[in-house]
Amino acid sequence: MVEIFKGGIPVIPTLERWYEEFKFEGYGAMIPFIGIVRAENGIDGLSFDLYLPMLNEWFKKWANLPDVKIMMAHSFGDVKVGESSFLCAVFTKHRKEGFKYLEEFVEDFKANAPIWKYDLKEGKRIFVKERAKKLPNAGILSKGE
Amino acid sequence: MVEIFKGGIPVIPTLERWYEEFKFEGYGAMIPFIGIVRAENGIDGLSFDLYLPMLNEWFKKWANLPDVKIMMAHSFGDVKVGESSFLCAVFTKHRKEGFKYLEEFVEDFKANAPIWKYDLKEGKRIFVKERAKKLPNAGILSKGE
Amino acid sequence: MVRVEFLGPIEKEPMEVDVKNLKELKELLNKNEEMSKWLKECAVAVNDKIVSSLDVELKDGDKVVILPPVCGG
Amino acid sequence: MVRVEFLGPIEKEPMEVDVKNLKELKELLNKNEEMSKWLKECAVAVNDKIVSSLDVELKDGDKVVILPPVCGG
Repeated sequence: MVEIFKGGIPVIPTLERWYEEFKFEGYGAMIPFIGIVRAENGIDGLSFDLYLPMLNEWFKKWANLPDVKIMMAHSFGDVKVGESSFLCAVFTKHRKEGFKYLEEFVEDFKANAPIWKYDLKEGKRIFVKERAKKLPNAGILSKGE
Repeated sequence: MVEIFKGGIPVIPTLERWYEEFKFEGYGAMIPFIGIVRAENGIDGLSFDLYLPMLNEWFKKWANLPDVKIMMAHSFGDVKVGESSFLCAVFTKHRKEGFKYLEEFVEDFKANAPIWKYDLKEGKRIFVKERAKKLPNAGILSKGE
Repeated sequence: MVRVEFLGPIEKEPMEVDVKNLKELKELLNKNEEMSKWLKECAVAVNDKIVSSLDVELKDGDKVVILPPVCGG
Repeated sequence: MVRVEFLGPIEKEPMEVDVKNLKELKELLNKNEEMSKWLKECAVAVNDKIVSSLDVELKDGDKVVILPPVCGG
């Protein structure tokens, strides 16, 4: 299951919990990824909606691989500049498969996880469509199709 | 400068310090790498020697890149199973260059950092030559050359 | 009745509609011009599985969700 | 005098030797058979820079380090 937090993720306690949970499990490499909200375009932060049933369904295929353990946390609601909205960690026996899994996982997450991001400006949420990626078979209910 | 610790690295406090230091610096991605000592071949742990003058010199070229911040810590002496001997973190604006830098940095570290690793068995250090990598121009003082 | 939910930035309340398949739902939703624009960009899931074809029958109690382009992280 | 240090797993104390260049140092170190085996695998740094050629003069106070194969992490 994806770990879900309202607002910014408690990054360090979460990493600590995962590290302690798996440090004796024979994984030689732990590679986390921490997404930090940057101050750009005059935003105060970002805000997120998630669709949890499909998010957990999407995550299942990553959670049950034989040679890697992947943990993930994500925020919903408002996340301020300097806070983190996305955290994951990949545990593998050796580093090389860790690099590979981390990149594949994060890219799949960006393309397919049912999450919507908004800029936060003066308390208002602004959806930036240009930044978002269409899901598979997008447009299937469109008139022109 | 590489941060050096006697024995296992305090992983979580070190990650916390780095995260707090750079979270407002405009980096959107923090990607750490945590090397964990695995129980294998009946070892109780690993042990390390470092040659600090050349380790810091090697690290300089990674510490002063314009578009990435790289932090690193390493142990010397004995590190038990479940503890960590190597920790680094790459901070970049976007994730893709973070993946690239992390992998390049860690591979360069493995091939060129002047560090020697020993298995620890019953309190004794055993050097495993097969696991080690020759440095550039190795063999230059050899008779046959 | 089939429940239709609009996710993320689509500002529209869930609907309960009487349709027998996705083709009928398509006709219905495209009557609204604003929605029609969204549908060009949106994926569609029936009972939380994304569909790749309009040849999907819908039965009482099914749930359809309309998923705009995503951007997590 | 030139100081020679043996790093990592080479179990040998540092030496102070009277040599004028790396070629002389090579002759000297290869007299010891155990050391000769190590030298096949080792890189060499003069004043903490790895050298790529034996054409290096050594002067009083220089430091040579012998670096066996590495394995950090």
